[in-house]
Amino acid sequence: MLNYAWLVLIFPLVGVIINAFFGRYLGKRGAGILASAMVGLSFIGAVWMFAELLGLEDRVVTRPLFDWISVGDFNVQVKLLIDPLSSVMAVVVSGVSFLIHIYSIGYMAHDERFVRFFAYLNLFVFAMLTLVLAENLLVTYVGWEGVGLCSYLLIGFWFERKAAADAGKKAFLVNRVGDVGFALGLMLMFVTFGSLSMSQVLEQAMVVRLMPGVATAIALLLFVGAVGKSAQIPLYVWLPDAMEGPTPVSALIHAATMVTAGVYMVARTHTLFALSPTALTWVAAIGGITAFFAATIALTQHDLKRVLAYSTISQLGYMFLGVGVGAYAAGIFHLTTHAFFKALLFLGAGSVMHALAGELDIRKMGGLRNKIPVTFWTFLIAALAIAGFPGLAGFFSKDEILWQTFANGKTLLWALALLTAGLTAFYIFRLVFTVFYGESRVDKKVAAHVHESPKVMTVPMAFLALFSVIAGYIGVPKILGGGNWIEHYLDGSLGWHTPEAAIAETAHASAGTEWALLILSVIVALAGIGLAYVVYVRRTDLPTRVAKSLGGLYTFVYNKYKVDEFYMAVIVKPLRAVGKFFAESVDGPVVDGIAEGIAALVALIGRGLQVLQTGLARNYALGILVGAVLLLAYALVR
Amino acid sequence: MLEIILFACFGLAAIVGAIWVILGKNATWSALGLLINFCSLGALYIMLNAPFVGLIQFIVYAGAIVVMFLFVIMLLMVARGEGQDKKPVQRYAGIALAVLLAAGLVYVAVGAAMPHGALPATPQDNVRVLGLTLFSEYLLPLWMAGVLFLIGMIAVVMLAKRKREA
Amino acid sequence: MAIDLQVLAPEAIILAFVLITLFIYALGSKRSTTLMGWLALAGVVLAGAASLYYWGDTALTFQGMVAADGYGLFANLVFLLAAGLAILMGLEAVRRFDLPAEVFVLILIATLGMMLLGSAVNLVAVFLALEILSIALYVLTASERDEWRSLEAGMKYFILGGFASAFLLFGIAMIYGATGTFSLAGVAAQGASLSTLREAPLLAAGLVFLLIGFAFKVALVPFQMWTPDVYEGAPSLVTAFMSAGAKAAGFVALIRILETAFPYWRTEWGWALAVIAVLTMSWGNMAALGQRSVKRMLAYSSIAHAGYIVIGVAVAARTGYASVLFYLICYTLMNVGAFAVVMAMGRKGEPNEGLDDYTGLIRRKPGLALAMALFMLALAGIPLTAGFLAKLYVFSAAVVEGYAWLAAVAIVNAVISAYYYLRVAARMFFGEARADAAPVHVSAPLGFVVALTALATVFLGVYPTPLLEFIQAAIRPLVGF
Amino acid sequence: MTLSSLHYFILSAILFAIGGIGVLVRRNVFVIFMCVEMMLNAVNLSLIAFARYLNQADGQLLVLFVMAIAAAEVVVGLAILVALHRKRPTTDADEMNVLRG
Repeated sequence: MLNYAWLVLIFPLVGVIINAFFGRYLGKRGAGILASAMVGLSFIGAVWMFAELLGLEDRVVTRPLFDWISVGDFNVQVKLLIDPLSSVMAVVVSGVSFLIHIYSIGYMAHDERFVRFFAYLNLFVFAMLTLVLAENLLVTYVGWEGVGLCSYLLIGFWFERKAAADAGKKAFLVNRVGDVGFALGLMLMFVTFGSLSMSQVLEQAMVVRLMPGVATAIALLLFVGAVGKSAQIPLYVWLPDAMEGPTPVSALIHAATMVTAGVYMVARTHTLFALSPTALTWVAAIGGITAFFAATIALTQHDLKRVLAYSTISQLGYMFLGVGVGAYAAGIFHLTTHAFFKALLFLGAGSVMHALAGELDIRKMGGLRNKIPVTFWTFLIAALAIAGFPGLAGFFSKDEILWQTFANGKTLLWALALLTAGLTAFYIFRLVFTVFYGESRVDKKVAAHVHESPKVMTVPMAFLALFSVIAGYIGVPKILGGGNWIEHYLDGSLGWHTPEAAIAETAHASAGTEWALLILSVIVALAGIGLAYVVYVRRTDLPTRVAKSLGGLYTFVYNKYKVDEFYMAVIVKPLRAVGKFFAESVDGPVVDGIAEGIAALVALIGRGLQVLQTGLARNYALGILVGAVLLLAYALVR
Repeated sequence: MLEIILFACFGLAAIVGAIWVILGKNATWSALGLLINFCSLGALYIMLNAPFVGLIQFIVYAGAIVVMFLFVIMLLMVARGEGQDKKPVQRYAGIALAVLLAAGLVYVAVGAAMPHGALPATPQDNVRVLGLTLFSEYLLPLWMAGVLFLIGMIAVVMLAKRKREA
Repeated sequence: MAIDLQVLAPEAIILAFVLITLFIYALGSKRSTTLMGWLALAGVVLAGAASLYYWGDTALTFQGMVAADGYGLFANLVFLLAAGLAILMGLEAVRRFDLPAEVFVLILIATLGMMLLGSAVNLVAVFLALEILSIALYVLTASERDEWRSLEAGMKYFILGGFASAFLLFGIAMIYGATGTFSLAGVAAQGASLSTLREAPLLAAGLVFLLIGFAFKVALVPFQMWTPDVYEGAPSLVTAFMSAGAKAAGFVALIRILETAFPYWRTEWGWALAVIAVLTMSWGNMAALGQRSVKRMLAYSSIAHAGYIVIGVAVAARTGYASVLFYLICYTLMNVGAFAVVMAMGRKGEPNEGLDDYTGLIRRKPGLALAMALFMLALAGIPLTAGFLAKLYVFSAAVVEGYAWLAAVAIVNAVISAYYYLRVAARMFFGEARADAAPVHVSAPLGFVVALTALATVFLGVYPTPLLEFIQAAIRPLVGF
Repeated sequence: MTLSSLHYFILSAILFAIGGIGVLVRRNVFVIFMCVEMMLNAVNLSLIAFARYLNQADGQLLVLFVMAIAAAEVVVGLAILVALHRKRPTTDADEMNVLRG
């Protein structure tokens, strides 16, 4: 299969072509099934590749496809790089995509642009796999632009809604800012190393004596690209708005795959980052701060998908924190587990919307637990996973990042990340409890029609739930009796032992500390869940019920209620205030303002230039004369 | 000495003609200035040992082109002047820049080694030399000039003819 | 006096077909218009074949007036490509917009001018070739002679073109005065010992005026003001033809003149052009942002692209020139394609050039909308299109030759430009067409143009190597091995 | 003092500038045409002077070609003007400003 690795790429492309040109003859069901099948084939190929790679001694395989550009010094070969890192990514991307494709058959069943939706979705998978499997960074850039384009097309898919069209535009603009950084980084890289081939650059980076600052400049420019694509401060603003797109798109592109491209890219070029401690510190700091910042905003939102969007930003921050402290494998591990449970959370949200006729406001939900049981259970599993409940996927990966951060000596960031873990548990269970527990606040009209989603939607969710449970076991740390298999496997790609990683390695010796931290993070997670339970379930209905049935315990419960008030006043309210502050003062005016300000300035200059275009020939002749005088002056002064 | 006086006379006449053109109240007046300008230049050409070109100048420019201008001016029967410029900025900026440009060119010329010393070819040879060079070295440009006239013909036929009835 | 006519065979073929089509025109039967179009196309194809046939022959001819070298022959192919596509568009335009049959002849003549301009190695021939090209284009611009916009555009182009020509001619005169020769090689020989502009102010001023003439032709700031008006007013096929062909001719000749006659001032003109490049692309892109008319937006975009291309001239090296030639081909394809779509949208008296007219086009004409989207992506420089590689190639030439800052500015510009290009794409994909939108009709020749340019845009974006190697061979006569 | 190409060149530059001013300030299309012609003529003077003091025929030949070009150009310009005039009877260049922005 390794020799036929290109098939993994080609299948989705075939899907695009067939659906784009003949989709209308296939009918809805046919188009959906075809698209899903193509991605399914891709997935099989990816798994096959992965399995074959496992059997190899040297797990870095390149397969040239064709010469793209080859003139003089400038050489770009389209080549696939199949190594542990890309194979894991390929499996995750194609797997999650496959499930979401199937889900979409049900979710988009009533959309009139059904065929186009699947064509875009397939195109996205093609671009994403190109990004992942490319050996040359220029080809990576092709994929990078491609996923951006698909994201833009899909966010604005329901363009009749102004919000959707605006969101697409915003995503596009903000991403382009990041892309400039990425392109400049690539250019600098080409100048420095004379090549954009991954293997050559990484080899050269080890050998060539770089001028001080060059490595940092390259790394930071690449990171600017990553910040744009992976929605980190200050370029995260597009992601919450991107929720205007169809929910499967949010799940696939804006949670599981595309937005993680930045993390993947940093891991892919980790050698360069390792050369520059400054750049790595930036990555870690931006990641950590974004994680916390986005989590506080997530506390305050009432829109189900927006909470999840901020949660995604926050979790991406975690991943950057991981790669930023040199724990690349931990970052990729979290990327993998996150892909499963966050996709599942979104699909769950989609299913809730499906049941409630598109309702997104969590204040108009509640008590859905029994009405849509499959959705509830899968959502609960995903929530537990993201909250870091022991034994589930998120627990292992998040804990690994926390531990590596601590072991790396970044105590402040570790504390911030730990706090964020608590917040994460709190806000995600706030969703669980307000949506599925308590009294129904659903509109009367809608409530009559609440129904579970069809099998075509629930089965993919069930699979994702399964993965959300078991995916963590590929990276069970040593102290829990595991071998941290994923880290060792990824060593094949990320094994350039950097100082940071070495420190982390030695620090592993102090098992006591690790145990302590592990338990601490479990406590924090459980506390977050507990607090959410108390605030969003107990405070509302428990006091009266318990008072009636148990009588004697009433006082106790009553006192507990007082504690809740205390919690509310001391913890929740300040946190909410912080979140509100960020959401209203920083998020809106400052960050959006800068982006829009630049756009407005450019547009203003443009209008100024249009005023000069008077339509009068003699004015234009004056322009020529001005140029003539200036050029002549240049020639005389020079 | 005579040469200098003639240069001054014809040069001045050319400048006066040129200013006449841009100050002319209407196109017909301007055409007259143009005629003065062209003729003075023709005289200067003859002074510069280019009698053939000078004569052509009279025939083509003064004879054909100015007449063509007048002809079309008459054809369109527009003798009215033009309104005052609303924004004189263009005028002042234009004049200033043009003066600046001319000053720059003068500065350039004064500082440069201008060709000055070669012996002039005898006037009798002028036409012969021109003819020989034209039909040997400059055959291709001659051929290209022919294509230019072809464009002129096509343009007139195309733009000036009435449309075919649909 | 040896005149080796056969090295000018492509030019001779075009001239022959000019006369043949004129003859058919004079006979003037009913079907003659279409016949003239096909004859003109045949001439273009034959001339292209002749260019390829004589590929490799390097010869000076007509007493050193023109050089029929690989560079010139390659340039011929670019012009003939633009001309062929324009003629195909013309086959539709004569019917749809009631253009006169003369446009075919004029396109051929303008192409002849371009070809001579690309091969000329003597300033007299350069000037005459440029005038043939320009005057033919003035007439072509005004050729929709019952439309005020077309005539107004032709008039403006004529006035400003004449004005710029005077500058160019003055430049030639000064160069002649300073060196005593019109031949490019002679100018180079005279100036070989010069290192600064001040050493020969007259020659330097001549170069400046020459540059003005060419900067006008290829629309560089601040000599570009005519461009939006003329491009908007001219019939779409003419706009396509001149934005691709005439621009290419200007650049090809500019490179030849600068490289052959003024190599000793490379740094000087390099820097001047670099500054002009920044101004040009920024101006074009910023002014394009606010346009509501797609055609006018494309006009501004063509200014911006001239800015990108001039980077390749400014860096003044083998890689730079190669990147310019590659860019010109790519730009010809995607730009002519875009204008073909613009033309397909219009009808007599209803240009339908507004952004609103494109809304929801994907529903009405999916093929046309997809092609237009592709052209927009290519013009924006999105990967896997020819436009991306063209930009990449120019920018990397700039980086390699030490103009990294220029490449950085260009990238920022490319980002700005993506906004207005993709806005067109977005309009076509996201949105509902007005109920009263005019039906869009695509005839066979027009469809062929769109399909051909679209396919070529993608093909060159994915597999440009053969073309790039061809270009490498083509610039050898110019810059040596 | 003897004349040299310098003096003719200066005269030529002055005439060129006057022609340029004419294009910039006049609105009558005919006058603008005339001014462009004057600019070309100014250059011709330089060319003839250079040819004289270089003792060459080349400069004079270019002048002949310029005359040919000027003739063709004027023909084309006037043809466009006549066609324009047919649509709207004006020779004011400022009224030709439908295309702008």
